[in-house]
Amino acid sequence: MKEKTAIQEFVKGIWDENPILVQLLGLCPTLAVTTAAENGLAMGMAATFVLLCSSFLVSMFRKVIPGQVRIAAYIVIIATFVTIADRFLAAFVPDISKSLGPFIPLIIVNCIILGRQEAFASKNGIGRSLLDALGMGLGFTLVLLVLSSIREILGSGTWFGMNIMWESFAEWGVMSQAPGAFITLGCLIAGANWINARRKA
Amino acid sequence: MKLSTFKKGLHPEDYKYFSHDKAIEILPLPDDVYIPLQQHIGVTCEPVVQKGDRVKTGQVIANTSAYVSAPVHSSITGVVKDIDKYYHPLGMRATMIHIKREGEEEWELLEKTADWKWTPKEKLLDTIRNAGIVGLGGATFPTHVKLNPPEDKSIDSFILNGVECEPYLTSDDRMMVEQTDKILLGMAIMMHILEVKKGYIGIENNKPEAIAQMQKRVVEIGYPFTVVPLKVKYPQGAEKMLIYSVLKRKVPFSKLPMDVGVVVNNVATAYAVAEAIIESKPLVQRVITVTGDGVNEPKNLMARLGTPFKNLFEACGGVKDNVHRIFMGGPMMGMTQYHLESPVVKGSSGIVAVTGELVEELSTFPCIRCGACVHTCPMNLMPMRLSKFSQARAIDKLDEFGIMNCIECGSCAFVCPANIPLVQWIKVGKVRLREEAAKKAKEKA
Amino acid sequence: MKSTAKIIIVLTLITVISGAVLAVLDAYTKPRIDAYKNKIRNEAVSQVLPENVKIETINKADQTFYKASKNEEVVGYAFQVSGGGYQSELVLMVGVTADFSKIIAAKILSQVETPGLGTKIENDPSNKEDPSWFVDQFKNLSVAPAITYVKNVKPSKDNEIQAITGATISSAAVVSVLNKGIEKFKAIIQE
Amino acid sequence: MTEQKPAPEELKKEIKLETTPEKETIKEIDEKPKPDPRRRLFKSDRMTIVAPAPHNRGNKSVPRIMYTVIAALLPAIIISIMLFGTKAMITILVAVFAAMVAEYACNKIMKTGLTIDDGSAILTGILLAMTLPPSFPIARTALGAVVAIVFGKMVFGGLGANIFNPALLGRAFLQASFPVKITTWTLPAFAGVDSVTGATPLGQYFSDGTVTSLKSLLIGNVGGCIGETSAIALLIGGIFLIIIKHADWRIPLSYIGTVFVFSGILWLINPEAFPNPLFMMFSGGLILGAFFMATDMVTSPVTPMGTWIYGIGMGVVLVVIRIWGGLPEGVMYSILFMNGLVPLLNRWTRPKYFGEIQIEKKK
Repeated sequence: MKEKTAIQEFVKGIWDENPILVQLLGLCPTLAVTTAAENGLAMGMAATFVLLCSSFLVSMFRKVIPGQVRIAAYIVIIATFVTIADRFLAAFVPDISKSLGPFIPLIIVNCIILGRQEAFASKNGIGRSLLDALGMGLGFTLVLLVLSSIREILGSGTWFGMNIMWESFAEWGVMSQAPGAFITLGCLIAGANWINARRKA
Repeated sequence: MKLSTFKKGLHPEDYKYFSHDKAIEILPLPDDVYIPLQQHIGVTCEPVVQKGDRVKTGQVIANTSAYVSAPVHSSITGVVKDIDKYYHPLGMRATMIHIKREGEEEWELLEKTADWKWTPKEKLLDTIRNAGIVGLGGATFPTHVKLNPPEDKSIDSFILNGVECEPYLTSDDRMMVEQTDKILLGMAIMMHILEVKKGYIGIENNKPEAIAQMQKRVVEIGYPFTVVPLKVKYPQGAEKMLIYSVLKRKVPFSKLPMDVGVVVNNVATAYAVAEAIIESKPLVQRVITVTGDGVNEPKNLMARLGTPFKNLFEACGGVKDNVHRIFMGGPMMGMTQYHLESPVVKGSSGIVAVTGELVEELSTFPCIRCGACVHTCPMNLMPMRLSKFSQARAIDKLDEFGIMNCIECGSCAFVCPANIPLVQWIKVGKVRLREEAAKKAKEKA
Repeated sequence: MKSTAKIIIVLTLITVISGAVLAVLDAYTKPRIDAYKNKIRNEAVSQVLPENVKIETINKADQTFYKASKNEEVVGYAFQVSGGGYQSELVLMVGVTADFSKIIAAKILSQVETPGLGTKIENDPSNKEDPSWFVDQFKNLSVAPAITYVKNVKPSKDNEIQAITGATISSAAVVSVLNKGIEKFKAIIQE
Repeated sequence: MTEQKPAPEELKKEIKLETTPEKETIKEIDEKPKPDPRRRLFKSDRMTIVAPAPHNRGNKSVPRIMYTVIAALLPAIIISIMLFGTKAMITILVAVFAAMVAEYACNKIMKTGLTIDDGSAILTGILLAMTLPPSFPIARTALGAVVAIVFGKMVFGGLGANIFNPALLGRAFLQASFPVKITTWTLPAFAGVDSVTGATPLGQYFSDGTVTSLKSLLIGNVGGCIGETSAIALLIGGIFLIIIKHADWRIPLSYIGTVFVFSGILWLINPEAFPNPLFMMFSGGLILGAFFMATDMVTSPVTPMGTWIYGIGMGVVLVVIRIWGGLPEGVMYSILFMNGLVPLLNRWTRPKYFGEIQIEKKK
């Protein structure tokens, strides 16, 4: 396979190998926390932060960490950063922390993060790993943002807490509940596949 | 009195009024006949004549030494013009012997049978085989095989199949009315061969004349037969259904009627047996119903085997311009014909030409799981699922849902509101299942 | 052997470093987090207790409750109760009088009930003047012998509240959570 | 009884004699060469069809079934328009229109060929509208119809592939989205009189124990959804469907029967605490659901046994929801719940095929 340029390494996570739309990873937080745009954004940024930092470390020490215990080592590294993120959120933006609930700690087992360490950071240099992590994180964040925006707008009539729909708009209660998350995500994935199919054709 | 019948099934409009009161007429000898080498289930015959040979009516022109097979006879007196591939009414091109009529009709008869009651069973079976008699109801299974069950099967009942449940067809009906004695005699001979005491004659209730006539002659001659009038329902003519209707016995899955002690034969077969034993005549002709609203004068014709269908239509005043489809056999299981040179074969019980008025063209819809096929299937299968599995090549599922039980009667496709060719898919599924089984057997070997 | 040693060393190092980082982090963020938690809780507690009282936190039998006293005289207790609602866990802060005869006030801390129906227990947009009319009903409500609810009619007794039309289950759940919680804390506190 | 063998040449005569004794001569075919029938066939612009058997068909077809069900709904539609006035009519029209537009759009996007003329979208629209309160806002009705078609039917692959009844799925979406509006009932009012909000019989029963009179329930002079109020009109249509065999009689019988028996038992145990079975039968959407929604062919079992289980299951779920659940009405959920089990029922209840049971050895 041809070596990817730096830009391609970064961009692939946003569309071609998007963790949610294409790889279908990390769906649990995706479905659970995206009731409001604010939550989606915060979740995405927290995950991106963890991804970036752990990719950096894993890539840096990839030659030092013995193969047999690499997963354990990754988990410890990831867990450390997740805890950092969790505590920071709790300390500085307690409201968001409260609404994200257990899903920030659950980033530890988010397949996207462990997956990138295993599939990419442990095999590539620091620069590339950072680009990859940033791309993936951004892809994740963007999808979460879109998903949560749709759900917040339709389900609550607001966006980032601002009233943006017309006066008589009736909230679609289902959108702020679990079924709404599945419906919206399904539509997004279908849309992405449709666009890809059209691009290929 | 409530008439006996089987469970499920359906009752299509029978359209027998076109020809049920038309007496059998003899079709004049055709100038050319095309006689397929295979007109039966079993081993294909090899031609024993060559191009240019002169043949007599009833002369064996193709034969084989295999047991499950039946020889083929020339149906006219003439000269073999050719042995080549021609259109077969079952849709393929098959090897046939083309004979051109020449000179006066001369017969070559079978070895004469003395009094059949004192002739050994083996001798009678030989005569039946040499006469080329197969199941004339359409299944075309060699009759001598059917009449010779393995030692371990004890047969106690014989059923004469005069059901003729397919719409349009009236050839058996007419035979029963006009050739009652010969049919009964044929039945008696077959029962004699099988050493069976109980004989039943199953006739659907829409043939009152045939029932009355058979009943009358049975009593008059003094046969120990029971005429069983049956409720009109399709597919009652199928062996397993008929056995259930008459005797309330169920033939187990993958077993034959003889496993429940029954042998079923068609009335036309009985007639042919009588002809062969009493008159030493091989099977060279049969009664075929030419009917449908697309035929100008529907008729029941006694035609020589190998007569091209066009001769039949000519004898019936031709077909109408707006003929929509032409099929051999009944509408439920018959094959559409695309070539009127195709000849009459042993299994041809009728040729039907219909106009668009009776067969509307419907578009196909997706299956809406209405269950009509499940509620109709006389074999209690789930045709909609079988058809889906067949399309999806889910071979193991096909087996699990008993695809091999299907008797391909067409009831499911008849009732299907979505107009799905269910039977076709099931047939495809059977082929796929067999292929898979063959592949597995090969791998094992 | 060499590789085993390496594994042990590397893993130990990683965990030690990570532990150290987290220790520092904890030291830095804990005060803030605790402060926030306390703030939230204190706000809730003060809302369900009378004004101008001294509030003490008491731990007893693994439960935390708050004693409100005025001039050395106990005027009430506040505690957190929780239980199953229609589709989520309901968490309420409730204040009761010292003799457990009346509820001073109740406040819903968390609920995720059916939007538009069950959520009316906290906020009913259809009642423009008083969106929190439902919880407000609990103010000065008699607990003896227990709280009951009525449907579609105005409450007539002093231990009755009116359930929300269309959200009977959520309304009943609030009542049940309060009844059970008060019972439980009454036993603990009056022990 | 042996018979003298006739000479071969006598055969023709013999048959002639027996068949047409009055005509002695063999029927002669006209000597002049007739045109070959085949040529006649193919010369006309109409070719004959080569097609698999059977060459005759039953009288049912998918569109015919759909339109018949619509026709069977007409009495109920007329009654509801009489009861609720133009509001009901507008709701029905909007739902049908939105459903058809959604189906058309899906056809175009999925490139499946037009299927709006098979009647299923119209039926879904009508059924959805029947389950909505008359005062339900138009835009949301349309939204429900679109969801019903797109998420209830087309995403599964179109007609026949869906698992859940599309109309009920649309209604479930609306119920989850707009729980307040969808439970705001209007009492029927004849044209000219403003309708007032009021509770449904079931809602009334479960809030203050009032049992509405059977007469009102039958005629439909009660609050409720557009199509569920008049039991008589629904029964007329439903029984019509069963008579012409477009609906499986087992489904309504087992569904309503189970509700009747189950609630009857409860009522006999304690008439104070439980509503009487007739009230349970005729209130709410049971009749509508049992005759028109549970019998939806696509989402009901195909085997007789499966159908019984399906109906009984729905009845039990319905009574449990109504009596012990938090909702006054459970027809929608009971049907959707059992819809989900249909593929399993179809698998479990495969009929024993003919001759599958080993018959007892004959003597």
